[in-house]
Amino acid sequence: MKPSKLSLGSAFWLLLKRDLVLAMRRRSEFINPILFFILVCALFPLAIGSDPNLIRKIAPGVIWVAALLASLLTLDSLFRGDFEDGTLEQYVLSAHPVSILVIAKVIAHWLITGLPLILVAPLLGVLLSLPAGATGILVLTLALGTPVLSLIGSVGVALTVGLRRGGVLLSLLVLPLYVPVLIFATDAVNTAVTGIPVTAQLSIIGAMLFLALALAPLATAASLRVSLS
Amino acid sequence: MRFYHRLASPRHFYRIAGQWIPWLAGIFFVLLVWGLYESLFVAPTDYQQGESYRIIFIHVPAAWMSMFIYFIMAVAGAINLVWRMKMAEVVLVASAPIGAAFTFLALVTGSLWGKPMWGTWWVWDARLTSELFLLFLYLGIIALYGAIEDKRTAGRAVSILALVGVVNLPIIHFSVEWWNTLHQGSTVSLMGGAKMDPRMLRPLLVMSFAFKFYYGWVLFLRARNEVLERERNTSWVRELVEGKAT
Amino acid sequence: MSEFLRMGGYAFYVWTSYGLAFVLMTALVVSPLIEKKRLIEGIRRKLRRERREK
Amino acid sequence: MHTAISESFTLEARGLGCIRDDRQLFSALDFTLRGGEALILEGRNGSGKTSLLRILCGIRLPDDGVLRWQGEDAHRLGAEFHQHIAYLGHRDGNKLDLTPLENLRIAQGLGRARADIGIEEALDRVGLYGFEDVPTRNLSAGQQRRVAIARLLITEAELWILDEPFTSLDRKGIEDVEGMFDQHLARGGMAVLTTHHRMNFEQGEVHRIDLSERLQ
Repeated sequence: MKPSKLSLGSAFWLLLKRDLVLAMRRRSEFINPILFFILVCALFPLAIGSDPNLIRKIAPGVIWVAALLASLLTLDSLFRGDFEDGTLEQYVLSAHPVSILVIAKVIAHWLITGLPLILVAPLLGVLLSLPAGATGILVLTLALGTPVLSLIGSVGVALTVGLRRGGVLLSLLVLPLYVPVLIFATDAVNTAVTGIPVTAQLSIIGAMLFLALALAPLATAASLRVSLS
Repeated sequence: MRFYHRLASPRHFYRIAGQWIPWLAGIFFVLLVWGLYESLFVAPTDYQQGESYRIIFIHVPAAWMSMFIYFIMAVAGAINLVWRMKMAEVVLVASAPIGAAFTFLALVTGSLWGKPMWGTWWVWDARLTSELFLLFLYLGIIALYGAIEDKRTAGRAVSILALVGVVNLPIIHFSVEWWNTLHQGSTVSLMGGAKMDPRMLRPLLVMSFAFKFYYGWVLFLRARNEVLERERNTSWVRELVEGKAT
Repeated sequence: MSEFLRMGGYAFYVWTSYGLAFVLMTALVVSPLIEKKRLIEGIRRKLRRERREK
Repeated sequence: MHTAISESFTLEARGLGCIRDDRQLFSALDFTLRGGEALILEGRNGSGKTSLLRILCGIRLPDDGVLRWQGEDAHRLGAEFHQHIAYLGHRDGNKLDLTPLENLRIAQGLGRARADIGIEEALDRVGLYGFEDVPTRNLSAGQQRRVAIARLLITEAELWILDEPFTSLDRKGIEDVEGMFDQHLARGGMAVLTTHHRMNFEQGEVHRIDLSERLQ
């Protein structure tokens, strides 16, 4: 009997749309990380003093670390809700390969949490006196980098979703894996401040994105099965 | 396939490990004495760093071991996930603390060795920084294993984390190397460019072999405990415990 | 002998490194030995409890 | 009235064993389930019923023994095997912010949609007529459970694996579910379930396994 209607594409799209609809119905869930992102960036001038030259020097690093922490903060929402109401079991037991469905979940998570960071970044560029050219590159590094953060983070979340107090453990697992993205992204923005072309750094981040896109979902799918068992 | 399967049985692993332990310990001590003798007495004084360079006979083998053990753990993780062999999981879990200890040792001795040259305890040197993040990867594995109650699930979770870690390790190392050349130009790398004087190279190799046998010895000690812990309810453990005089 | 111990003025650094190595590696060996005693004791106690229950 | 399941399917358990918190829940468990048969797992709390169910649907790895679907190791098959299963656990598996209609549309997309039963009809059959677009959060526990049960009707799953399907259902709800069982078995479907409710099946062969007897 030919499976009546088994299309991976529609399942992928359904899951993606479901998470976007859910995010719309719980506004606060994706506004808080943005406020957190801005708040953390605003703290540094208070801590280091208002000298624009000094601030300009540390701006790329500060913005990127804040983006890292904001992304970490939102990772929990990737599977926690689904675990608690039992929907996680349903799509791990679906007729479709879990790693593909995980990609849908991660894209939805990125659209909800990563994209707003990118849209807000120019504001922070102004706040931390970044020159215009560098802000453009900053946005580009965030555009390429935040999906990698979501992809790598999804592996950590999948490993700790079953634990009651997995939060701190999640950051211990995931932050070391964020180091390569942080290094090349901040370096790209710093170099852009001096006007030197940064295609090398951006292409490396791009390479990381494709590597993460290829490998992370497999690890996440395996981790979900382990956490659920 | 027969032997491979027999090794997978906890009881058999426990007996074989027991037989190997005295040999591994014996060879370790021989190599250690020889290595220490060579490092402290035979190796000449370094024209630049004087005697303080002798720290490399601990620092470098420890750094090599930290990478070597993580690699072993990743391989054990892969075996555990693909063939679901319980003993691979035991090897991984037993190795984690040893690897973390070697990484910590490499970090501290690296900083002790660098202090006379750089004047500060910590410098963001490429190798030390990679070693630092390797320590975080180890601690991540130990923390994750501790956080999950059910041992079998915990074992499979850390197997995945070890594999994810081993893929990221070279990337982190490459990124840190690149990052290092950006910010400090080229500080004199710890090892110095000149070709190693053979009288310096030999103790390094002897010590690194000694550390490998040490790893084998302690791994089997810890693995046997892990097997006892997991097979607590089986009949062969009961007989073993009743049989033991102490 | 004292010249050897001075390590050309770097005594503190060299001996701390070797000392730390010694301490760490002994601890790593001793802890599983103690652990094993505790484990076997625990199993033996469990066996005694079960025998009493039968 | 319903299209029968044409292919014959077999689920074989050989020497299944499960250890949790280093207590042997059960071991050397064997059974074979074919189309039109149901297996009811009994046993007091903590005897491993839920763990066994999670092994049978492929979420949890058995500590020893093997589970075979159509002769192949079920855990190796993955999604191949899961497309033939409908799993109902303790948790309903509904998103409370979505309506029953939206929840079921997703469930249908995740499985193999059944041509002969639409979502509205499934909701009607479980007595949720008129509640299609009320946010699931506002439904009673029993109604939420019925949304989960409606999921069984809209996907082409030959094997139903149900963990206490009758919890928080009223008498009418229980009768509806029993009716659904009979149709499912009559169509050649299979079911494994745990329940403390005295089931009366008209159709199909019923096997029972009591896990507490097997407890070491």
